[in-house]
Amino acid sequence: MEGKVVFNKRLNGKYYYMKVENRDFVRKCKPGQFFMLKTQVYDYVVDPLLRRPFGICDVDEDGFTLLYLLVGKGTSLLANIEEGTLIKFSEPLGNGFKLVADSKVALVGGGVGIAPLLYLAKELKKKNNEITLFYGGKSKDDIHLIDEFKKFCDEIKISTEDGTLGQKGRVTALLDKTASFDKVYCCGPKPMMKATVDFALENEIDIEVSLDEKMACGIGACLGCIIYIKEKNGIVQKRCCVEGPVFDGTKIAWERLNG
Amino acid sequence: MEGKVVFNKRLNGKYYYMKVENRDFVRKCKPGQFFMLKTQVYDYVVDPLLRRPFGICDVDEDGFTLLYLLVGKGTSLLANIEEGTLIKFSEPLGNGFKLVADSKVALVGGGVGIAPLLYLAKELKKKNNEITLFYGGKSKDDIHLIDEFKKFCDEIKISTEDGTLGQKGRVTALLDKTASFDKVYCCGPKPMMKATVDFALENEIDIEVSLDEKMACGIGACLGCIIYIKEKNGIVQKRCCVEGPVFDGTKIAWERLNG
Amino acid sequence: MANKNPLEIELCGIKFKNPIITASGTFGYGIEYSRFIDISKLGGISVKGLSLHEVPGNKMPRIIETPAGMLNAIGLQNIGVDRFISEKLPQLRKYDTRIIVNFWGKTVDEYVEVAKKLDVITDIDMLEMNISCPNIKEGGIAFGTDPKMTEKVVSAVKKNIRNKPLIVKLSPNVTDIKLFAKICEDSGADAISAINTLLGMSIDIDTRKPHISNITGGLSGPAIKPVAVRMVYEVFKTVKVPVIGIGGIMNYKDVVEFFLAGASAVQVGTANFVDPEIPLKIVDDLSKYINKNKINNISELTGSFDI
Amino acid sequence: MANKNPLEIELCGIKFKNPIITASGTFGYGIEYSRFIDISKLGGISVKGLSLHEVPGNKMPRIIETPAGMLNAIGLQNIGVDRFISEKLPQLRKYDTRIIVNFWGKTVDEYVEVAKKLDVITDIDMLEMNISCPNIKEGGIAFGTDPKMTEKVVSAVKKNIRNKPLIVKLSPNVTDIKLFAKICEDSGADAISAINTLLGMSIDIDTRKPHISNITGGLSGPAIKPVAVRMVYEVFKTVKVPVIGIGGIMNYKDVVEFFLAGASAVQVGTANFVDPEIPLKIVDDLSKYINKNKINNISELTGSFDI
Ligand SMILES: Cc1cc2nc3c(=O)[nH]c(=O)nc-3n(C[C@H](O)[C@H](O)[C@H](O)COP(=O)(O)OP(=O)(O)OC[C@H]3O[C@@H](n4cnc5c(N)ncnc54)[C@H](O)[C@@H]3O)c2cc1C
Ligand SMILES: Cc1cc2nc3c(=O)[nH]c(=O)nc-3n(C[C@H](O)[C@H](O)[C@H](O)COP(=O)(O)OP(=O)(O)OC[C@H]3O[C@@H](n4cnc5c(N)ncnc54)[C@H](O)[C@@H]3O)c2cc1C
Ligand SMILES: Cc1cc2nc3c(=O)[nH]c(=O)nc-3n(C[C@H](O)[C@H](O)[C@H](O)COP(=O)(O)O)c2cc1C
Ligand SMILES: Cc1cc2nc3c(=O)[nH]c(=O)nc-3n(C[C@H](O)[C@H](O)[C@H](O)COP(=O)(O)O)c2cc1C
Ligand code: FES
Ligand code: FES
Repeated sequence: MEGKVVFNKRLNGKYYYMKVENRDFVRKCKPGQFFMLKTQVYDYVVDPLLRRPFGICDVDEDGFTLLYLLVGKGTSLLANIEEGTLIKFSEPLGNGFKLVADSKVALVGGGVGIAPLLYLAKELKKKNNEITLFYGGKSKDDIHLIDEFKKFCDEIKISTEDGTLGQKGRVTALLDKTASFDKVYCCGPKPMMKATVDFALENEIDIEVSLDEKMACGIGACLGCIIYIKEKNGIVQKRCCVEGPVFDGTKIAWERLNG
Repeated sequence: MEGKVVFNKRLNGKYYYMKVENRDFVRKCKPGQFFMLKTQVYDYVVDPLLRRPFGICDVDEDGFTLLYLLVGKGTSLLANIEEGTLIKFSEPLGNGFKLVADSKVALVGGGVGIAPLLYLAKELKKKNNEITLFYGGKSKDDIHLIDEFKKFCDEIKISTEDGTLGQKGRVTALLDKTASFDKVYCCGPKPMMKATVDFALENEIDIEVSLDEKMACGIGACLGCIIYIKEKNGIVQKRCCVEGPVFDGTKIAWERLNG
Repeated sequence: MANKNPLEIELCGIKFKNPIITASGTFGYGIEYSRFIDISKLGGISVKGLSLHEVPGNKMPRIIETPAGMLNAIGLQNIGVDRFISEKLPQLRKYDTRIIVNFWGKTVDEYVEVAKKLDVITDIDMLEMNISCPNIKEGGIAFGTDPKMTEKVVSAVKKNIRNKPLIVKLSPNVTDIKLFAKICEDSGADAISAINTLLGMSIDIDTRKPHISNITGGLSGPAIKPVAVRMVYEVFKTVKVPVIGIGGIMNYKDVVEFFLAGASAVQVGTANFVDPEIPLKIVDDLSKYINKNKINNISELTGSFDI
Repeated sequence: MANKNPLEIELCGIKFKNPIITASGTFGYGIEYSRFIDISKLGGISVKGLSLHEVPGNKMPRIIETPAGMLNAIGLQNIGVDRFISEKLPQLRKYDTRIIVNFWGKTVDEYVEVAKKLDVITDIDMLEMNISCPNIKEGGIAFGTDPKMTEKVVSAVKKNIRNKPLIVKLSPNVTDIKLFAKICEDSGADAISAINTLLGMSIDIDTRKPHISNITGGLSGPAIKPVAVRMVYEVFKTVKVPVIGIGGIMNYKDVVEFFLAGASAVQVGTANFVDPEIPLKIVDDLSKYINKNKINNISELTGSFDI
């Protein structure tokens, strides 16, 4: 698949927001899915070589967006792509979030992990859910797209570790004060997700988390993105890119995960 | 050195003309010199790895130009560089043409080999020379910058192999009709240069040619661009990038040259 | 002949509609890609290296990108030969493409046992023996870097199979690949594939740890192409059996290059991760190249480079 | 100490202002770059490999770019040890940087003869023995890929020099670089540099000829970095003498990576062709990195990666 870059905005020092046009893509995608993006625009240039995985942040009828953080080679190139440029990517990949209806749900996001939760919020709202967003970051510079989330969330609670926006502290601390959710959806740093899963277990709430592992193929062939899941017979391997990136948080063997 | 791209125009299917801004560069350069250009704009991308050699086509007080042909990876990237982009290059390199004064000179160029002859024409005109340009190509699509040359040349003779512009045939055929030059300057495909040298030898005319060899360093260190030159003791090696690219055409051991 | 497919090749008596095979470990068991491309258009598929029993593979992380390449230390994870035959092969068999099964073992006996199980399956076309994976923590598989062990394991497998031609896949991590190629041929290999990955390492300067938990991993991708081309040439000059070229192939020009060096077919590996459509684009572009250059059959290119 | 230069290192009793040395063959005789950078800021320069007599090198073409790398078959062209000492060294000596002279020979006797000539020159700081160039048409230099020949040539040179420490530079084109490193140390090498180029090949599909006249050439640049890092680690784990890391270094992060793998210094090669300012940028960035991470001296990084 390919599509034109509609916009590629720098939100602040390290965060960018890009929209890509492709109607076929949006017809196929579901919240929580990701795609593999070729950050090297020219096929004849082989460095960086591999495509990069990104969560689908939002969609409309014309295209989709991604919220990304500047990390290394690929995202550095991505940040330099100008609007109008034709870029290549895979179709929507992986296993998305399972949507509930008529429920009270919590979305818990940390840093750039907020990315897939916007499209999720949009779809959950369509199913008459009451949505509370818990959004954490190191500082106010890590908090984005609040205006977009306001369109779908009944309540937004923000925390930053340095206290520059919202409540000072970790987002997981905000969770302790409310325990009446029907389901929690989570995406962010592993420690934050683990803490959120612990909260969910304690309160017997369903929880799905979106994981990230380094990916080469993104489609289930290379076996480079393995996740360890607890099943009745013991711990089994799953591919983050096919059986994930969304998993039942309570089934993840957190101690076996990387980083 | 670095400079902003002032323009990067496609002249036709495979020819491009680019201007780069850098006053320091123009203070240093001489006709016939070349420079090494980093076609990969981002330092963190290592493919293509090496810089590319290009002749200085023209200069004004603000910057210099290059005329280039689309060949492979590097020139493909170059063709995609937009105006305003900051690019990196070396300072002027190599041994340029030796200028005469108050003379009748012939400039013989073939294809993209015409590139260094424009700046040469400009400088020769300043020294009160009468200049005739012999410009050859496969077809009219290989003929460029004629309006620029008209500013400095007293006469322009064009030939194309397919007869689509000027006289049908090889540019060297045009030479047979005139033999009263004081000096010939030449740049183009090796067979054309060899034929021009033969013409000069036959008519006992001084001749300088500008050669090209694949280059890695461009500054005399790698020994990858060797040219064979006849000296009184026999054939010696010279570096195209330091002792060249301009050589006395009659001293070149043509049979030892590549391609 | 006018209507003969100019891309059709024959390897060890087996016809392939074209010489483009996907490389083991980069194309799963084949079916993972069926959602993205028409795998019937491939000449063949070399499936993920199978062992006697299921292998869970190495700890994470297992991959990292490198300049124009990647390192992997998957650890030969696979579902085992029995599950492959019962679960994957029936699905893969639906497609019109040659099936090559890549396999390995920890001992000579294991190699033989896996080979024998595969040898009787009619849906499999060829066997490819991986004697060169550097990823096993137990010191690595020594077979592919020890001449005596190579002779032993190839002879043993060859003696115990009857139906399938045997390709032996060579490691590049040796002083002289020609020696290993000759040993393989003399031990009965029907074809040679070269090369497997180069052994490499990458350290994260922020964590001060290796990027992959196995410490070292196999380097693949365009970065290794010049080494692979050189080794294909050396093997081609050494053996009479056909050589299958592998290493860094990204486009049709790379394929032509490998053929000129001596290859009779090629395998496309890491490129499948870059874009699943690459092998099919290669088939299309190769067709155009063959037509444009008025070549009757691509096999005419094998070893035809001009010294 | 507060005012001690945190980039200063000591190799074989010789102090270097920083660990950045330019690699042999990529920096000429050193003076070619003086027009572009202040070569006194370099830790050291390893000059083009010298032989007893002048060598004209291989036929053209000698170089071709590859994915993230390049192949070269210069053929060890050089002006010979005598002309180097009389014509180049006086100019090079003007700069405040360590001078390492890389050398080679066709026979053990030639190696010894060159070494002896260099050993008495006070302006030279160290000798680096190239036993691994694959570019000579006469079948290549076998020394670096044959254990017995390696032992012989290193022992012979070491016995015949008195004043200069001897670095032996290893080829990566071997099954086990650890074996060669151990042999070198046991034969008296004072340090090991690793790696020289990988042997590769590239064919032009339009001319159907190799891109370089020698057919094969040495592969260098970022493409080979993972192989180089792995080999530095293996050598570091094997010998007690210091290891100088070479292969694909482009920036300060690469240098830190090599140090973590076990290097005590590094050589920057192909990068000099990409931008002559790279070595000096590395020195600057390394300084910042050392300060930022509160490291007293860069040598603390040697082999400190966390398994
Ligand atoms: C399912 C999934 C969804 C993701 N969604 C987003 C998103 O919406 N926004 C966003 O900013 N990031 C997202 N990431 C992380 C993103 O893929 C990495 O930040 C990005 O690949 C870094 O590339 P780079 O070239 O800049 O970094 P480099 O360090 O140059 O990358 C080197 C290699 O490591 C891989 N890599 C590096 N960091 C990561 C990482 N954190 N996760 C996975 N692979 C990595 C790269 O893909 C590449 O192959 C997601 C990751 C996954 C697996
Ligand atoms: C002194 C000199 C002056 C030149 N002036 C001009 C000019 O004004 N305009 C112009 O169009 N071209 C000029 N060239 C040729 C130009 O350098 C090549 O066309 C260009 O490097 C091709 O790069 P590429 O990446 O597109 O090709 P690729 O084929 O991808 O290049 C691969 C490698 O081969 C080298 N290479 C390929 N073709 C040539 C060639 N013909 N000469 C030298 N190296 C080559 C490249 O530099 C690169 O390192 C000049 C060459 C020299 C030596
Ligand atoms: C993730 C991965 C897994 C691999 N698994 C196997 C394997 O199971 N058996 C095998 O013989 N080679 C395996 N290989 C090696 C490839 O088949 C191939 O030889 C190598 O990657 C070089 O080709 P390339 O540069 O086109 O990728 C694997 C390579 C990669 C990248
Ligand atoms: C053009 C060229 C010439 C070289 N000449 C020599 C040499 O004379 N002696 C030597 O030991 N190594 C020589 N080398 C190898 C380099 O010193 C270095 O080991 C190799 O290029 C890997 O480092 P790099 O990737 O940083 O270039 C040469 C390399 C190149 C590219
Ligand atoms: S990224 Fe390859 S299997 Fe998941
Ligand atoms: S290009 Fe390196 S010496 Fe001329």
